[in-house]
Amino acid sequence: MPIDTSTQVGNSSLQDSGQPFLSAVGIHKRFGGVHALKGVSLDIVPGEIYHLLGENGCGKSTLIKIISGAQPPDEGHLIVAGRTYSELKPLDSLGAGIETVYQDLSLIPNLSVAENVALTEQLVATNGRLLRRYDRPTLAQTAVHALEAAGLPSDARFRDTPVELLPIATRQLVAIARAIATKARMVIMDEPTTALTQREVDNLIRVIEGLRASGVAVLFVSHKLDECYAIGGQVIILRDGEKVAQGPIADYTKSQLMQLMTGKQLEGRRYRANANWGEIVLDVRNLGVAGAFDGVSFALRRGEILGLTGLLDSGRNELALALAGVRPADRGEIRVDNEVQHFKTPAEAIAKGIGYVPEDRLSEGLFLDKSIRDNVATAVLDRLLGRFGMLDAGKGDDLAARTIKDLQIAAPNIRLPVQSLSGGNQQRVLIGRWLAIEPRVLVLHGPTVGVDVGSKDTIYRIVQRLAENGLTVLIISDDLPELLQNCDRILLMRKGHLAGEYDAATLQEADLYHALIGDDAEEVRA
Amino acid sequence: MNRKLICSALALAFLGAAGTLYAQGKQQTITTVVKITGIAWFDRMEAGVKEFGTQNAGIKTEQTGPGQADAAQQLRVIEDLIAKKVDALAVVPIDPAALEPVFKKAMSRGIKVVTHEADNQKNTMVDVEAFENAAYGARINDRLAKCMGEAGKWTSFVGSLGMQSHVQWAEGGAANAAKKYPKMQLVDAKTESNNDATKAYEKAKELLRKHPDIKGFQGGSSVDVLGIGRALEEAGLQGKVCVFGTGLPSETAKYLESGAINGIAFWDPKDAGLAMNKIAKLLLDGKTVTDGMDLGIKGYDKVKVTKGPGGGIVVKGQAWVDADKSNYKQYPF
Amino acid sequence: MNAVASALKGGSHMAGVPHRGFFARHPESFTLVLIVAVSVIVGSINPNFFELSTVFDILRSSTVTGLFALGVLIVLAAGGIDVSFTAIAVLCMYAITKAVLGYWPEAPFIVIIVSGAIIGTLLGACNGYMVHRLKAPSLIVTIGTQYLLRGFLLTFVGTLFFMVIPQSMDNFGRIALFNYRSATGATAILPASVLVLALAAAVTWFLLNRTLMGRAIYAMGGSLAIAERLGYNVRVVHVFAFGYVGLLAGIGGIVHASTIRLASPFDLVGTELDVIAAVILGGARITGGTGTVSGTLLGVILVTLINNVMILAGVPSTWQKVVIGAFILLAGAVFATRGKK
Amino acid sequence: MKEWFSDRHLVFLVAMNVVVVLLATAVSGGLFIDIDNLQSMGGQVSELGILAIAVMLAMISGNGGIDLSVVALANLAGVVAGLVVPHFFSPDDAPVAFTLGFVGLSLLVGAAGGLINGLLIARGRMTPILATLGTQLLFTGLAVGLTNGSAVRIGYVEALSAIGNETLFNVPIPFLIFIAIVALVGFVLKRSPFGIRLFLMGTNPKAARYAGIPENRMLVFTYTFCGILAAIAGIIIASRTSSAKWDFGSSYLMIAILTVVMAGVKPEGGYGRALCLFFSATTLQVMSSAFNLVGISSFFRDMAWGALLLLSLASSRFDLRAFWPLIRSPG
Repeated sequence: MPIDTSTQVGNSSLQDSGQPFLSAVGIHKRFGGVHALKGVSLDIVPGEIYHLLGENGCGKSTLIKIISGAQPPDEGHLIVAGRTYSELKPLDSLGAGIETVYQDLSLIPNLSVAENVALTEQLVATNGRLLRRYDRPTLAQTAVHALEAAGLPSDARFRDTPVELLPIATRQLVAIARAIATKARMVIMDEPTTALTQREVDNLIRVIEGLRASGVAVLFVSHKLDECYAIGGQVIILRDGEKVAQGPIADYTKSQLMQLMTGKQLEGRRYRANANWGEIVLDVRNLGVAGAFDGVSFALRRGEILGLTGLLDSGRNELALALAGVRPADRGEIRVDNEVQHFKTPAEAIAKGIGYVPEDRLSEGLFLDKSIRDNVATAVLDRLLGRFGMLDAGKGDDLAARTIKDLQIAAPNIRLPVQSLSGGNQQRVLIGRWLAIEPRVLVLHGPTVGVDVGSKDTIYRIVQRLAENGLTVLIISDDLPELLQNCDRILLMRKGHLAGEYDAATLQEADLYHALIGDDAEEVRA
Repeated sequence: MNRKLICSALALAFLGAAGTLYAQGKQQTITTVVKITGIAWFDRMEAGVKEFGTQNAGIKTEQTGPGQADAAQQLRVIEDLIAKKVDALAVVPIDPAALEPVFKKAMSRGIKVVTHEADNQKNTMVDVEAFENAAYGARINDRLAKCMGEAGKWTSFVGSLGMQSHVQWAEGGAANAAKKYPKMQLVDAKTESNNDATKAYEKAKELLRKHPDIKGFQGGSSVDVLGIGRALEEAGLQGKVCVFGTGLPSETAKYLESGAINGIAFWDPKDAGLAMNKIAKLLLDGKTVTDGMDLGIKGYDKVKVTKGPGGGIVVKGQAWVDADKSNYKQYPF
Repeated sequence: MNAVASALKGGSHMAGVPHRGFFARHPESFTLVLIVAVSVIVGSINPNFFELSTVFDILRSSTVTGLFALGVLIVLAAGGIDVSFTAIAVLCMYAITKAVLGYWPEAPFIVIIVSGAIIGTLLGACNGYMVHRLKAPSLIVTIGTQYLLRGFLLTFVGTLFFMVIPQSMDNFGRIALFNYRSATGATAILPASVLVLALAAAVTWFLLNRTLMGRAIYAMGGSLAIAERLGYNVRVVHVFAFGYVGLLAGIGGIVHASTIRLASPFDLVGTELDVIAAVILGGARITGGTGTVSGTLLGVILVTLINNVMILAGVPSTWQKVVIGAFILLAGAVFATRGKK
Repeated sequence: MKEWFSDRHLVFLVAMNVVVVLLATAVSGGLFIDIDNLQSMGGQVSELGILAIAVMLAMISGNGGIDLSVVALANLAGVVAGLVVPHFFSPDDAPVAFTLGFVGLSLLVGAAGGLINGLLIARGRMTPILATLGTQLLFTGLAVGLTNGSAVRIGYVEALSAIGNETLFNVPIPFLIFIAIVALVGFVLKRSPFGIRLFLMGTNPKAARYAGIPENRMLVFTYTFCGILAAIAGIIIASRTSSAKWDFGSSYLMIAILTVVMAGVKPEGGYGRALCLFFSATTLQVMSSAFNLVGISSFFRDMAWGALLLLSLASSRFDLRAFWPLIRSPG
């Protein structure tokens, strides 16, 4: 039975009555001695967009897990579509029409696009009984409708591609297509835009607006306040496990929001004070990687902070990897301190003083179940030797303790596994690893992805301090305010080439945005 | 929890002290160690071992062995037995070479060592052989030749290239054929069956494909003839191709009946077990075996004694048994 | 949203998606190439290879390994590994043979094989339950059960060969699907037992590709945490996947005894790594989430083939292991480099 | 959390050792802790323990790491040395030179075999389970081919024989070697840059690469080291048996893997403790010897091993302290 999902999504009588679709009442949750949620209550009304804001550790993710059924609450209950639950199971939650898109998107990497989009619907329909035949024609049909509604291609080749081969932005839309396919009435998105470029964010916002218009409630978790304003709707602010504010976002100023989240006064300011640049440290000449970028030349001076941005297909990621030695350049040269280098492995780049903080902290950066000390010391083990060529535990401890102090990492013990830290602290551990090598150049790829406002501020201040002390920094980011706040110059890449160079001090965000979207934006709007 | 550990350690020390005061009984123990426990062959041997124990008061006999036919496991069993301070060991080695040092150690501690199927064992006091291996192989080969009409292609199997007696049988057969039957042509000799009937079956099938005109098979391991017989039966070649080899009457019965196996040869492991234990008893009593002696066991009534490769002696009986469809039922194992 | 815009976006959504060649999308076709290559080489050394009986023999030898391999495929696809299936198989085979001979010698074959399937399924399901409940790596759990089950069999059930198996099993082993008399007068038989493999392959294929369970198995192999979050009952999937290995192992054990017409409690255990290797050579990844039925069957045939052409190719028995080892390394290395883009 | 877990696992293993020793001592009337039996067990546990350490290192390296070729390589090392060295040094006239030559050549063969494994896995990007299964066949096959399948007899060479059979201060030399290797590996894993890098690589290979850890070199080195450990086990085997043969220890591989997983090493990589491995190996040995002493069949031993492994899993999952009073007062 063919269903036109794009029109029927979220079509419910509740929408008209103004009744909440979901109510959480007095939710408490404790982990050991930590009281993560302290009696949170909230109502979610159909056809409304909510931004759940708060610093890392404020209880946002716990709340989401309770709503999606991943964890039971200790106290309190949930009312979904008129039914009261003391605890939701994942399948209950899905069955009630709650679709949760976690940061990892909850996509099964090895399954095809069509399966990721449309299987959940069949799973819910059979109530989780797995020994049912799954209906492939319907699967394809559901997938086609949902993919089209999400603005994705719906041809067979795309449908049959394993999700793991797709770019991250496309995966994000696939996850939304799944919400459409399951006829979700509430979509929860945990930091959906972190890995997206500006244009992709715009596209995502358009799709979400479509969802909202058809009566779906959308709950966002995000750290990007600018985006929240762009999207509009309600904000719900959590601090230390308590709801401290709720209301239309337009009623709050940015600094009010930040103050509510952190409890202290912060402002979006330019951190960069004009510094004195030194000699040229990194000189890139006509660098190219086949199929990704070509003819890229720029020079970086001592103490300079350079920003680099571009769309996903601009080649900026590949450029970063080439500088880090992960994916060697095919053409051109990289000079460090005027010596030509051909990095074939990260180890060679590290030896020449290039530190690279990768974009994907969890899979490319950290050793999650190893200690903070081991994570910090990874790249400099050879410098921590004592007798017999063995590690001097004291030196390692000193390094870790110093890093914790310098980078203001909130950690009681350097032997704790890194996974026990919050995102911002994890990121600082990673930066600490590269500072330990006493780098000439630090390449930060998406330095504040998934990092809360307070931590962002700390990281920016650290970066500024490092640059003042003579470190050369290259920030690769999609977060335009971040680049404007932190950099001296900003380079723009488009389709594998350098497309512009801007002075950050005089540049306006709107101009940079327009330059980034470039001609494509015109075409799409046409 | 640490305190509990210390307490446990103290308790252990106490028990140990008590244990050393505990005296062993005066009964003498002869332990027979076989290649692998549980299989029909060595169960039959155990019957002999037990029989000897019941016949001789004052002697406690027991049989043990590893759960896998691995020389390493057998070595471990023997080491544990030496630590257990048995009086005599009667061993059927998987790999005689691997047991040399452990036997040396056993003898240096006054333990009597008797072996079986190990005529190249240096560190043993007496090695008991049911027969001469090469002669046994030649004898099987003679029967095969007669069946084949002394002409045509034939091949030989071994359980494993690592099993010395199997290799000796195969080579004894080959030497015999080369000497006596010029029209017989040996092809793809010493195929390994891994002591596995299925593998023997597959290998036999492959040989039949490669040599459609093959006329005879000589099996090594006791399961080889089972696999070969099944392959021939399926190909409808029973009676057209001759199969002889080591085998147990109980296991080969149905193929002997169908004619897929023409004849088997074996020695009675019960008698071998009896002989080993009997000789161990002689050694414990300070006696030894002399040439032509009658051990009072069938096939070992007039043993041939020669000097072994080491300090000990080799005792050979004439204990082989030929069986075919007509007489296999006389042997209940 | 107009056609131009969506076409434009379609392009960007597929940008960066590597174009996957035929072999990358169908790793099992590479196994087929290897099979053909080996056949051509052996056939050119010894033309006797090109006979119908070769095909029959390879199929027959592949039957039991194939049944095991299909089970291993399911577990690998679900992100686990199982080394206890041989112990399950031999326990089912031996215990049932012994029980039937002792209490109901004329039991029909269907009863025997169904009881093998049931016992196997139960034992396998225990594995699955423990893997789930103890949150333990399946390698550890199944090593434990391998030792436990085999030890139990040999300690408490028995150690002696049964040369005479129940009549109905014997009869089943002798049913010929196809008879063929070669020029030399030897008969080549394709036994009906290969039908069991064919049936199992069909069921496994259906299960993996046409049921939600199949998708759940691949999903769990892709990411257990995400699958759980998406509402798949991973306990059920664990118990099912390991239970299915047990099912096939139980059936495989009975078929094994029926075709070789004897029951040995020392059989089968020790071959588990070879079966796993065959499945990997059929294109499944040890890391889970992949694998196809056709690839698995081809992998089994490849390994069986290489083990059954040594004599035909004239390799002396002393050097056969070297040649087989070198071949596996060669095939594995080429397979691995093919996987790189 | 991890430290706590591993400690609990260590406690479990030590407790099992104590329980089995106490039971066996009580049942055997003290014979079990007789010096002869202790020496015998110490001699036996070593070769298997060393092979298990090799498997453990491969497993720690991650990415499905395992070394199935260790036993084959141990035998090959002994076979090659046993065939070649007598051509250069007479075992009777120059026993010490013979022994040194034997040890040297064995280690060389072991290192070469391990290097092949490492290259296949690091450069050839082969799945470790498949690569080492292939080399297992290859090494075994070479040993068969070189010897036609029969044992290489080395004969009694005093110095060589001492390695496997003599004692120092009443402690068997193989056991001392085992302890030395446990200490060395434990120290290297915990305190050397190599060890830390190995753990990190096993935890997250991709992050390790980005952090400049030379993945290929690490893998090649690790598997080469496994090969050398295999060769040391091969030397002890050759010394204890005065011979070398391709099929010695065919049951060892599974037992070595059993020892490793019983020691709490994670098959997915990144975690393993040498001390746990030591106690895991001794637990299995003590059980095995106890059963031999009391005359319980080795089939039952296998069953008990399997049960113990499952119990060890359960112990790390559930709190077994509730059962302490039961365990504490055996007999």
